[in-house]
Amino acid sequence: MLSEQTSPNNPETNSRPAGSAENDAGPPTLNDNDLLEMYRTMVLSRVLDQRIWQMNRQGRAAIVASAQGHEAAQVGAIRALDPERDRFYIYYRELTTMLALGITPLELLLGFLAKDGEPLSGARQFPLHGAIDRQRCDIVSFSNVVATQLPQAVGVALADKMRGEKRVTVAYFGDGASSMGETHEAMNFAAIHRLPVIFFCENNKYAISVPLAQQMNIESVATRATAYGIPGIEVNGFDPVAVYEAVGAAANRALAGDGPTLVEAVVERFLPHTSDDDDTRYRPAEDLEGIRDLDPIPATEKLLRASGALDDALDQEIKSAAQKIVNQATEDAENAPFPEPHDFYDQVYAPGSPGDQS
Amino acid sequence: MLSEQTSPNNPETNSRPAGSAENDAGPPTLNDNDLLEMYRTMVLSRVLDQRIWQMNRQGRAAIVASAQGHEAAQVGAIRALDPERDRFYIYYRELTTMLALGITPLELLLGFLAKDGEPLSGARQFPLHGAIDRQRCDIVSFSNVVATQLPQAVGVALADKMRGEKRVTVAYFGDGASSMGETHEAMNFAAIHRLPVIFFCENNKYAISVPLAQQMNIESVATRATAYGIPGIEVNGFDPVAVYEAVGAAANRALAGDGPTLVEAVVERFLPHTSDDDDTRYRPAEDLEGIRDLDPIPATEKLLRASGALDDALDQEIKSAAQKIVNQATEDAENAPFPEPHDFYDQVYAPGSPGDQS
Amino acid sequence: MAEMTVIEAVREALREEMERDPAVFTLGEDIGARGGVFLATEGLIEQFGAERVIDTPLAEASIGGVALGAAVNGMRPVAEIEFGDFIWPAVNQVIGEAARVRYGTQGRRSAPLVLRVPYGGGVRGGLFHSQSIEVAFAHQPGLKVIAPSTPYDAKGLLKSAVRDDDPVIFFEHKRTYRLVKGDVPNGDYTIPIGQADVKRAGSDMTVVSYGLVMHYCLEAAAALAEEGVDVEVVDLRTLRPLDTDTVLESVRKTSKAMVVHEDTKAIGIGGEIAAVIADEAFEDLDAPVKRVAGPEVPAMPFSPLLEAEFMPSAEKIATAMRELAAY
Amino acid sequence: MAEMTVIEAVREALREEMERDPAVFTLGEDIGARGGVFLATEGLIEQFGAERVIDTPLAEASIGGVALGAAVNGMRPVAEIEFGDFIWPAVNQVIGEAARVRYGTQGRRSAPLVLRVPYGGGVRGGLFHSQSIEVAFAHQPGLKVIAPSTPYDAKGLLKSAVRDDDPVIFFEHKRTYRLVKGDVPNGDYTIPIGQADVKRAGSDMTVVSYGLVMHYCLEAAAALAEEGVDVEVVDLRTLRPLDTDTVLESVRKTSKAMVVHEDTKAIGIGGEIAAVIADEAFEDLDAPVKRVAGPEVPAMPFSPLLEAEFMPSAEKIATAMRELAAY
Ligand SMILES: Cc1ncc(C[n+]2csc(CCOP(=O)(O)OP(=O)(O)O)c2C)c(N)n1
Ligand SMILES: Cc1ncc(C[n+]2csc(CCOP(=O)(O)OP(=O)(O)O)c2C)c(N)n1
Ligand SMILES: [Mg+2]
Ligand SMILES: [Mg+2]
Repeated sequence: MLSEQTSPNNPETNSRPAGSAENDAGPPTLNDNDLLEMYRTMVLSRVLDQRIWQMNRQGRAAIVASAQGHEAAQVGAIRALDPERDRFYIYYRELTTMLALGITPLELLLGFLAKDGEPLSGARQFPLHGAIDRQRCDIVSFSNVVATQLPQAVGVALADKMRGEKRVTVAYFGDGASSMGETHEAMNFAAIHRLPVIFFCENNKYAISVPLAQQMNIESVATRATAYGIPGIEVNGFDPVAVYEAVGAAANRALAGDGPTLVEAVVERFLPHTSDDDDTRYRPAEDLEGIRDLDPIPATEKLLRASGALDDALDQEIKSAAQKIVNQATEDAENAPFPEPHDFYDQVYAPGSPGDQS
Repeated sequence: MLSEQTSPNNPETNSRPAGSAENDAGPPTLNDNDLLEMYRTMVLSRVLDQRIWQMNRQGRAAIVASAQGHEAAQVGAIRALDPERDRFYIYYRELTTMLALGITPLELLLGFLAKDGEPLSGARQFPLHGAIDRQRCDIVSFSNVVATQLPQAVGVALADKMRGEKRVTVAYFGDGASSMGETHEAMNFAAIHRLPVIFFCENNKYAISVPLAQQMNIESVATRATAYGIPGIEVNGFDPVAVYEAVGAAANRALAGDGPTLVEAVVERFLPHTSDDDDTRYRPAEDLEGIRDLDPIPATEKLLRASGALDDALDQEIKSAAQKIVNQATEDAENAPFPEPHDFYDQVYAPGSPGDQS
Repeated sequence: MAEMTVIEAVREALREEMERDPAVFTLGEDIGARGGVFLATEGLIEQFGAERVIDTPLAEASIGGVALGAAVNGMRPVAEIEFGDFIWPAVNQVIGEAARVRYGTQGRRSAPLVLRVPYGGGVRGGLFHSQSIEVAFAHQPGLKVIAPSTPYDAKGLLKSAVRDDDPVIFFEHKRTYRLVKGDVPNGDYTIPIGQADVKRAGSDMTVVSYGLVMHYCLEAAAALAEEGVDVEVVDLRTLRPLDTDTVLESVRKTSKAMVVHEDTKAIGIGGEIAAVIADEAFEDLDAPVKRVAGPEVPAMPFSPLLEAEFMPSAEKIATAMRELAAY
Repeated sequence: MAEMTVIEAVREALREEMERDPAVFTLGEDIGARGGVFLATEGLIEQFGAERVIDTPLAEASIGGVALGAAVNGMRPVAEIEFGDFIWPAVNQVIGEAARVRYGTQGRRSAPLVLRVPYGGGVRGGLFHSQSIEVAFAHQPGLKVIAPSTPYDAKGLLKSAVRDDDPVIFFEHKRTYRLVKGDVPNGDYTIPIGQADVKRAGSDMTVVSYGLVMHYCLEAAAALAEEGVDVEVVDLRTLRPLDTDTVLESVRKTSKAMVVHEDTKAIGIGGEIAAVIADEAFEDLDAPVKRVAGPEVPAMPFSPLLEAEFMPSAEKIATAMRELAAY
């Protein structure tokens, strides 16, 4: 545990207000190799993220929502889950999640450049939107509309439960999404039916420009769990191991038939909301001061070095491998063509079905 | 206090989870005369309600949602408020509220019979829907759509706050409405801006046929207050004085600028959801057994008799006065004509404004 | 064959589909023990249990969203929206999301859900229990929209809807539920989505309609027949995709056309049909395409004389037919 | 007079109305310090304070509902929906409630709110930042719906919207925000709601349009002029109530008509205009009324060639004009 990092939110709310999960078994303890692998993914994510941001600034990528600051939370969560078993209803800030689930930097870059062969929507949608082939991994992000994935994830879990399949569905969302009515309805429904859902909130304390205090009159999104009689766990999202443990416990609960859990990973958004945003308009400089000092990537590096799992050579290898992968992916993505409109009318309706114009 | 009545819900939830209101001054203590007046209104409401139900059964009234079982909660709440100062965003089960606010049985009957002169919508809408002339009393119920009144009431209170007017807006709703996303959004918004709103939930434990356990995974709607950092008070809705006190404290908070309160009055629905409903399909006979023994109207009568404020003669006077008023109102309402469509195109738009076809 | 009402036909279709395919289930408010406020699901919870007949909280956005999620994950949910007037909280999931699932994933996912929506007036429902709300859905590519008028069509089309691989909005006119009776085959049959039906053949004019008022068109056509005017009545049955072929074929024969619907007139189904006719049958038309529709007020009022003022009646339709015949 | 963009015109109208009337305030996501994601409200919080420029939580249903409540209680809220694509959670309060407040209370209450809605594509917004969503609103009696295309119209119509006593949906095409410039008078002026505007006079055909593609119609008309075809371009400006008088007057003069919009074709604004023309100008028409509109796919895709495939361009419009001219 990166215990020297403390959550910026009120630690009191790190309780489990109702339907306590305290008796649930946690996930297996992570060893140094596990953490090393998580570190590798975080580094790759950061390098790729920086590249995409840079390409946007050069006019080569249309729009980017950066995951910088969210990497530890995302990699920690996936570590506690099973990519083949579980289902991932993500939102747009899940670059690290995607990498951790095996989507390649090239595939992701095809999305950011809106190129042919983009694996989620064929570049019909924004980067990271659409769905990955189900046989490969059940990653879904149907739309840019905030919070719609929450009731959908609940329906997905309902279907699994009806068929007796033991799987966890994770609904990813931000603090901003917690204000939407659909979030309330989703949590309420899942709680009533004890569905195997993890509501995974990445609280970076901003909905674009709107700070937490103007979004809610409480300190922690996890508090909301009380309203549904489910466990709510606030965890430091800069600590990948703490997130792993919280999500692991929630997954165990879900698989045991004990219903949903609300996990809130408190993180920071290191960059503006998206590349279209200018956060100097609204974000006080103090707000970011010191926050980058808590950056989970160097912190994890330090921890691994302290335990002897990482030395200069290995760290160098990890970082230059990431650079190399991203460089190659950039080149390949830039060389890829834009999709031609030859299948423009495909998949409006099922092939051959009434209304199909393909 | 009718302290021999206990709330059927978990008394533990009768706490004030967050932003405690315990320091707020309560309203002035009620004397026997006050209670007598409340009793009078409850009796009138019951007689009128029974009459309308009967007329529906005879095919003379189109549809009725009965307030029977809700009278004590409704009369208790209005007692703590100021009909001239405050604003009432009601829902369809507020017959007693309407009477307590001075709307006459004849006016209400014109609504149930869809007759000309109906004071809320000119019988364009269901009974109890529309709005009372503002100069008379700010009672509003724009639609039959459950929970829409909650964000509206919040906007109403926002306007009062912006203009510096000291008024309370009460948003009435049922347990069923608590599941709607708009309820979440309304409470969240009001809490952030500390608006002078009372969220008054009449929890009769059914949304038409759906019992509480299938609506939520918690025992008490008041628990939800925690999610907004506002006080949540559960109160026995068969006890008009307890409701008066809870609403009075909430009104004081609102007027003092301390923001919204969620008050949950636990009541019973003595009759089917509406006259269109058949509750034998879903409501176990046990469910209603014994509940009528707790009927707040005879209980209040007993209390008033015990204190000497009521004797046989006065009780007789109150009950026959109610009968007489309702009989006369029935006759007048039945004799009233249906509205002719001569103003059918009026008030689609403001008179003279683009689109006005009147 | 058995004579039944529209509501019975809906119930039978639902029951048979649930018997046929274990992936079919239904969810909505009061559909369990209550059997639905119109009794469309009466008896289903007894037969299939509370796992497949789910009473939801009062929360339409989650009804839409949960149905969508379950559909994407291999089930065939049939969600009931209690009244069409209350569908708005669900449209974010239906018009916003479900309609774009297949297109937006390039076919990697689909959303085979059915939304059953009782709609329409003439039931003393007032402003909030009478609305025609089909336009917002029928306008949206990616959705299929059905609005049957008879028990036969209701059963056959609901079965097609359940088996369809795309999201289908299935509008059931409340007034037809018990009013309209007709012969319905026992057991399984389907009616293809996207095909209009000539409910009355005629040679003098084409009247295109759907839902409750289609029956009023037939009544009016009968009256006109006695006056020597032979009216063809086309029942659209599906509002998306529209079967303009059947409509145009009829108009090319009759050379005169009228569209009738209960919903308000402007920017609606009638405008589309009229525009298609006026464009593609331009050379065949002997008269302008007329429309009879609900008036431009926000919804149907409650009081009986006001309600009657709103509703296109057989008389109002017959009057318009006479005018068109005389053009 | 000053040359300004559409976004500047919107901002100026809003600022002047807030200066004029203390009851006017604005609410929405990121409209405070951020100045709105399109900067429509830039500088307003500095001038009017956080009480009158309210950053809301991310919750459109409450934006609609709170605005409605404040409007009913004497204020003049101008709510911003961040993108039209995200308006669906608010329609229960807007289409369901606000549109019926006046009618349903027999005028005892009114709802003078404005919903400002950036909409439309051509901005590389993909399926969920490009939608045209005007039909569901324009279909609803009780609402007024505006869709200006120029800075001059935007300022004058937004002022009229703020002063109007009924709920107004004010659609601002995102692509016009910075693309379209024009002269705008300094200070106060209004443009009446419900009046179309002839943006180019011509004698050979009438082209009816609105929003971004109205400019493409003007471009195409300029091209056609060089080919000897004189096109009249009518900018609807208001989508409810529709100014059919201006449209019909033009068509009676030109005898040929076409409707152009970016939104998908079926059951939309174009159908209504075409139906009205085909009905009321039946005897004057020399050719069928044609429509150029977005294709029947769920929304505008993201990748550039796909986006271009969706969008009606000046070239596509010119081609259609040539065909109509040759009819
Ligand atoms: C329903 C809806 N409203 C508004 C938006 C515009 N929008 C996109 S992201 C965003 C902020 C989301 O904040 P949060 O949920 O905290 O996620 P974060 O971006 O901070 O990770 C907003 C307002 C949207 N996409 N959907
Ligand atoms: C949004 C919406 N969905 C469904 C309905 C149909 N409906 C009317 S009342 C009701 C139950 C309301 O229950 P509750 O809020 O507990 O109030 P009660 O009738 O018990 O007093 C339902 C489902 C509606 N009016 N609005
Ligand atoms: Mg955030
Ligand atoms: Mg109830």
